[in-house]
Amino acid sequence: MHGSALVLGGGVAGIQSSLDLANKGIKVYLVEKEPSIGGVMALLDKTFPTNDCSICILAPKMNECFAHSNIEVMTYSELTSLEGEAPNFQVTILKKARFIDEKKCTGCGDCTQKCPTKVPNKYNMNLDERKAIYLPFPQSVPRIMTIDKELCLKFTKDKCGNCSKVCKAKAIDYEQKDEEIVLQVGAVVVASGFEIYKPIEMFEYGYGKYPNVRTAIEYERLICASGPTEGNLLVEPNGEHPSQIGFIQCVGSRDFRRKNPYCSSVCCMYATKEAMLAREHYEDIEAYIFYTDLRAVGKNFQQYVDRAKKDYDIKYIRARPGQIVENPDTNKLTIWYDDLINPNVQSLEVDMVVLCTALMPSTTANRIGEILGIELDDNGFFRAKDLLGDPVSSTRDGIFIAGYCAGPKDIPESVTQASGASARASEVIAQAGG
Amino acid sequence: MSTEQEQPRIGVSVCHCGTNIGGFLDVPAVAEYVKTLPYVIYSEHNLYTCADDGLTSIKNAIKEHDLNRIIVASCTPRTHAPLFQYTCESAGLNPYLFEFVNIREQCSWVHMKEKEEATLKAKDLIRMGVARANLLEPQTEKRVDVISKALVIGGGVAGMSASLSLADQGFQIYLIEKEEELGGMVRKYYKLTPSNIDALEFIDNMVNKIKIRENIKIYKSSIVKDVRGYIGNFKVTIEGKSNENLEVGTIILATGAQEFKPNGFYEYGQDERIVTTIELENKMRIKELDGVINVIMIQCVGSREERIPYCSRICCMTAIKNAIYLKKEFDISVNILHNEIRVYGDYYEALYRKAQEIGVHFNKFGENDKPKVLKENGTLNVEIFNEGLGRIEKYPADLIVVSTPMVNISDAESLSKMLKVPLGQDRFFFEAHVKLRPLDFATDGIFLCGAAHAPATIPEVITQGYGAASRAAIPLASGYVQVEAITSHVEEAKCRGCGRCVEVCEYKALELAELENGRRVSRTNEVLCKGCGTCVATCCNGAISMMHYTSEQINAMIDAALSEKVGGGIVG
Amino acid sequence: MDNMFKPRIIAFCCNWCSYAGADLAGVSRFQYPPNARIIRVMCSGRVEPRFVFRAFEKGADGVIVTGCHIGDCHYISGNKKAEERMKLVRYLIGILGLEEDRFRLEWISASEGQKFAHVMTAFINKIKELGPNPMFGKIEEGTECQQ
Amino acid sequence: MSAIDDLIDDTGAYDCVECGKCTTVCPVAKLDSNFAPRLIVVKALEGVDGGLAQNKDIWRCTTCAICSNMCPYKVDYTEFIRGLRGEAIIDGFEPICSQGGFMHTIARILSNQLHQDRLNWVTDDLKVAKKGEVYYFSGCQAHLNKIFKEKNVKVIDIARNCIRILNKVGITPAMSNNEVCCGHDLNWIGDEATLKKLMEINIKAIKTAGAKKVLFSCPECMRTFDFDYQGFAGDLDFELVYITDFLMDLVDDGKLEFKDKGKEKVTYHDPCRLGRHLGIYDSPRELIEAAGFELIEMENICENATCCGVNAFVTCEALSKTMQINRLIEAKNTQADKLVTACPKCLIHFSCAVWKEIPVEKEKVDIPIIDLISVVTERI
Repeated sequence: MHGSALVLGGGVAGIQSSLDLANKGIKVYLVEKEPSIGGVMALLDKTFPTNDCSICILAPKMNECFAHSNIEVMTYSELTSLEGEAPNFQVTILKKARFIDEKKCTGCGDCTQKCPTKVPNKYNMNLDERKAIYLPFPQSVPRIMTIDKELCLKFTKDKCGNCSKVCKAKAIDYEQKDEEIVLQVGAVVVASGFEIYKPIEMFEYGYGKYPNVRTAIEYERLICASGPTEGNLLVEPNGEHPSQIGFIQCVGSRDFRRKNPYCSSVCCMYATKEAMLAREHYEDIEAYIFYTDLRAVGKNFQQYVDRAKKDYDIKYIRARPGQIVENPDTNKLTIWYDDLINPNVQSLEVDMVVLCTALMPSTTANRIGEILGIELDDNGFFRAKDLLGDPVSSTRDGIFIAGYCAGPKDIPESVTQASGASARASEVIAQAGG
Repeated sequence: MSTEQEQPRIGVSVCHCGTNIGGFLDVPAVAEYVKTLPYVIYSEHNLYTCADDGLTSIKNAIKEHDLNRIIVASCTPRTHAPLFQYTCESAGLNPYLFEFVNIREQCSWVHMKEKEEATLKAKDLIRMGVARANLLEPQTEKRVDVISKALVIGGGVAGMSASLSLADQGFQIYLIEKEEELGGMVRKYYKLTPSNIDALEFIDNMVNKIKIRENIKIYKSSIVKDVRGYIGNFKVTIEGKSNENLEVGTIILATGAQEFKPNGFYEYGQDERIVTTIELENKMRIKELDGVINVIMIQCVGSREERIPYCSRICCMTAIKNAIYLKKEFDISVNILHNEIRVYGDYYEALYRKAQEIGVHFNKFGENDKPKVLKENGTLNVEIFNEGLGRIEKYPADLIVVSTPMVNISDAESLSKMLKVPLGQDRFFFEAHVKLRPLDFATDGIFLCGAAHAPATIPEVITQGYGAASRAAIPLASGYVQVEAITSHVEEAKCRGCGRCVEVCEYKALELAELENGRRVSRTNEVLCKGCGTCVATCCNGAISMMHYTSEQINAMIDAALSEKVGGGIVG
Repeated sequence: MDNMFKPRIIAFCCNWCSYAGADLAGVSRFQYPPNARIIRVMCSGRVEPRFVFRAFEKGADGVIVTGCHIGDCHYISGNKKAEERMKLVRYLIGILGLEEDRFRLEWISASEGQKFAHVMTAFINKIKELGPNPMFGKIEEGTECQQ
Repeated sequence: MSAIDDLIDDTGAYDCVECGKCTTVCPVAKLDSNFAPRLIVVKALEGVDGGLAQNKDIWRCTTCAICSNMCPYKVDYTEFIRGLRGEAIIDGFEPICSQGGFMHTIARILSNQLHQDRLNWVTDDLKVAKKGEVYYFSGCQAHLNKIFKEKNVKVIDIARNCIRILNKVGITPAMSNNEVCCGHDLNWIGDEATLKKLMEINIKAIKTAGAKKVLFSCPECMRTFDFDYQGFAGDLDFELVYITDFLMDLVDDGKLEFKDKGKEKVTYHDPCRLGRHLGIYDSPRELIEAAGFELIEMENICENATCCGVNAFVTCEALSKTMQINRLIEAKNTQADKLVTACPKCLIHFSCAVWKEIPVEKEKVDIPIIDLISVVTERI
């Protein structure tokens, strides 16, 4: 096939869509707003229900994508306009200045070593620090540095310039400007992913207030060998590993009152995985999962949960806790809940609470929807043209949707939908004589 | 072609990587040492070998010194090998005559305070690289032509979606359905959510689309009898009204699933007031619900138990959908007895709420405390223990609907053998990778969608159908499959034909072939081989070799690593 | 043991996980002693017991085979086969009179840079304790029957 | 004189008249017309260029010695091949070994006098001593047992049963944890240097045990001691006895008796080392019959026995399997209940041939393969 396609979003769905299209001979422009592709999957430690190491299985796909002769990976870039109709779209991409000559940068990291400015590390959920010139994470693709203009001393105070001095490849370019690139594409696949809810407003759980209350994504980074603590779970006040952890489901999901009415679909399983990982790291840890309905519906999920109960001795408690109270002296947390199976308001003291927070459409989804002229549903997910019969088509011809931006789903479902969307995109391109 | 006779002429480029390597070990000394190694004709060191000038320097050296092997000692092959291989190729050198030595990630960066030791280690590593490079052979990445047609097995919603998409991508499709009509399992349903469309109408719409596609040939009442060949070149025999031999490039398996018949559960089969979900769907279609006032649905009948340990994913949603229809269209009261309601995502969670709002009753029973059906004076009652209230509750029923799991079709086993694709412990077809290859089989060229993979909703099944169509279209669109250059190779004279390698190969890339004299030997199908080398390690008499990772090369590296006491041993 | 003893270690790493883990150790600058020489293979399933023994025969003081965690194998089950094969290595090492601790099989993922460094450090320290490969160190005359 | 000339002298190859008898009887040549022992000798005599040592055919000979036995001019062809292999090694060629040379690597490692744990298979029910007049040399059986575990060959049973039978007649054999591989396989890939190292270790171990008589249950070990050790080290001051000879003496003296367990029919395969190399044909047969079995002979026996296909773990290939299968068919055709052999290697190679896929109908080769010692031990 010939022709070209635009893929928005470089997470696992965008990567899969790009590879599928490119392997059929279609030229793909993969646009990612962050400096590296990989999306949220690159942040995860392991994946359920096989406990596969996430980056181990994703990194080869990221590299394959970047090296593919039919794929142009445009990181640190955003879509700014779309004109025309399928199969003749004209799109404009804003390629933000990263102040690095991409052709010259070898990714050696000399600059990072010498950069004096430390800033919170977004990749590690701000649990540690990175420099103002940085690679988002060790396995970043492409392996090209980016300067954080807001924080770099050269830009804020016209001082320093260390990176430019140490870069032997002469790749630093403080004068670099944003670039607009206009492309013609036959079809578009939107895979803009999701945001992870930060449960600040759910005061009853004390997130942001109690140091030992974490969100699940923070937990993923903490338990990950390449994370800020090299895989050590540490709790306040003594920096020891926790003896009891409570995982709380449906934080911001299935909450018709305050947040999202929908079920985020993946939390029951990732909590099970995270509890298993805790047990694998520290044999003596007690792990409790507070759930409403355990949605172990995928292939081998129920068996996974059965194994968690039987082999890992993970305790499942059917309750949505109402309150978490910290003992300020010990930083221990008391979870108050009403057990549906043994009805009674009870409490459990733990060292650490992991809030399994809702996954929500990306904050960019609205804007993408506007630019592309496609509808969003009440929850902010891209609306399918026909929810029953055509779940991968958006409300506009030639534009297809894949992954979590089209509704809650797990990784294999995202990959499946990504392939599905590229099949439909290929139809458009094929029928245009591509 | 072969450089076997040709004396190796090796060029080595050692990279400083700015200060990343150069700052922690003595790069010039390493480059100087390299010159003393056998067959090394040329050695240089660059600030950045991967920068333009470094690459140009390699190209020039190849020409100037007539080099036939190139070694770069710098960072990791995992990111940079393609770049240097491409450079070699552009200078006329086969990219497989390139050898990468990692002296950054695995040397300078991990021994930053031991310059002397790190320098010695770099020398050792390069010496190992040289030893291997001497034995490298050029490899070609072959291509195999692909027949630009696909076979779709199963004419349900999954198979039809896959066929439609493949056809619209421009390929000839053969669609095989064992029943007399297309539509599969969905044919047995009443109405479908979210669009409230009649299932038969939904199927007819799809069938009509299929019918007008000239490039879809449908074989109804037909089954696949035999499959031979491999990706790009499958030969398929089908048996039906007429027996035909088809040649296709790829195959999609969309054989669906069936409802588990709960014989032996409650009084199913004996009392006709106890029916399965699909039987209820039929009752609703033919309006055979006169006199039914109370319907009791029991979830998880047969599933999440020892024999069928899995959760069948769709039963909660199907029950809720049917409860809403029963309530709204037939004005029947419905209680759904469940252990927990497993509706996930956005639409179904909303549907669950809607059902609650219109008065469908949801009653929970304990995980290990399944409902009891009692017959009292001919009247059916269902009894559960309500854990929340701590008491037994009894519900009268005019009709009991048992929600049973989906199980794989009865001929799954024989299909599995015929197509050489595996079944999982749950007896469903087992994909190549649970996370990232949900639609592929480990065997190349065969793909999977629909309930044959696991129970799934209609939109999910359709998405999978499209997805499988994408995967299956890739070889068809390219017209060829690129064969890995790194494959195993069987030396037939040595092969004893024991078949152990065939057993260990996960990709079915090895097969016992019969020679003219009746002797059986194993052969690698290079198209399917992924180059892991497990077969090589398995063969006890060295009949299999692994291209580019030969035993000789590995031995040479071991020997070279230990040949000099440069980097270790007892000093002083 | 003599401080001057610098063990020579051969490490087999699979391309997809443990070699990537070694790379991550580098990227993260996790320091470990410089004694190991890594041989990259596509899969730990490629490693044959005879390679291990060849390394010992040629003077290695320790041999370590690393692969993806069980279940993570890029080639589905190559590491399981490696695990089976390496049982033979362990057994033979025992009866041949090479200390069992001179050989190790470890699963290291691409995200376990720290683990790679730890495993290497621990293994090299162990070998330092054990001393040189007995075939290349001092041969003790007249070893008595062990029975 | 060149090394090849020496070899021609030592083996009497100059006597060759190119009659071709060797090729006619050669089991490899029978299956592959491109292979001819005669031509290898002729090429050596004619001094043909291209380096005889580089000829891959020298690694295909099974050294079964049927040619040497049949040669009218007494050319020691087998020894000639061994010599050529030695030259090949000196010239820097890698020997073509099965198992990638694994067995040979292990033997070389053993030449370093490590603290072995080689007798870990000696279970509590077996009585052995550190010292004693009768010494049992167990060789490589412990390693082979594990290496071929997958193929369901229990090599270690041979050793255990030997001890069991000796204990039964009141003998507590001496054994040494310091003994090593006899070096047979290395010798046959031309590595004489390591063979000599192993020899010294073994002789020392046996002397330390104070042995006067050394028993073998592996013909290869026996042959290596008898010919090669005595060739290098002169006459050994202990007696070398094969286990079947030793046991038959006991039977003759009435010290060993067997229980009657019915007339099972067995057939016997002559191992080449035991038969043609050492000339022991009778005692295994006598022992079988003494234990109450009915011996049915195959067509090719004793001097004319067919080879088991592989020797010294050199070249194992398709043709080797054909040889093995043919021999098994021959055994099956006798309608015996079992095929008995007296060599652990024969046991391994035959078992390997019927492991997994078999190139003929299973019924044609469906005969249990068992070692002689184990079969008679069942009846003590």
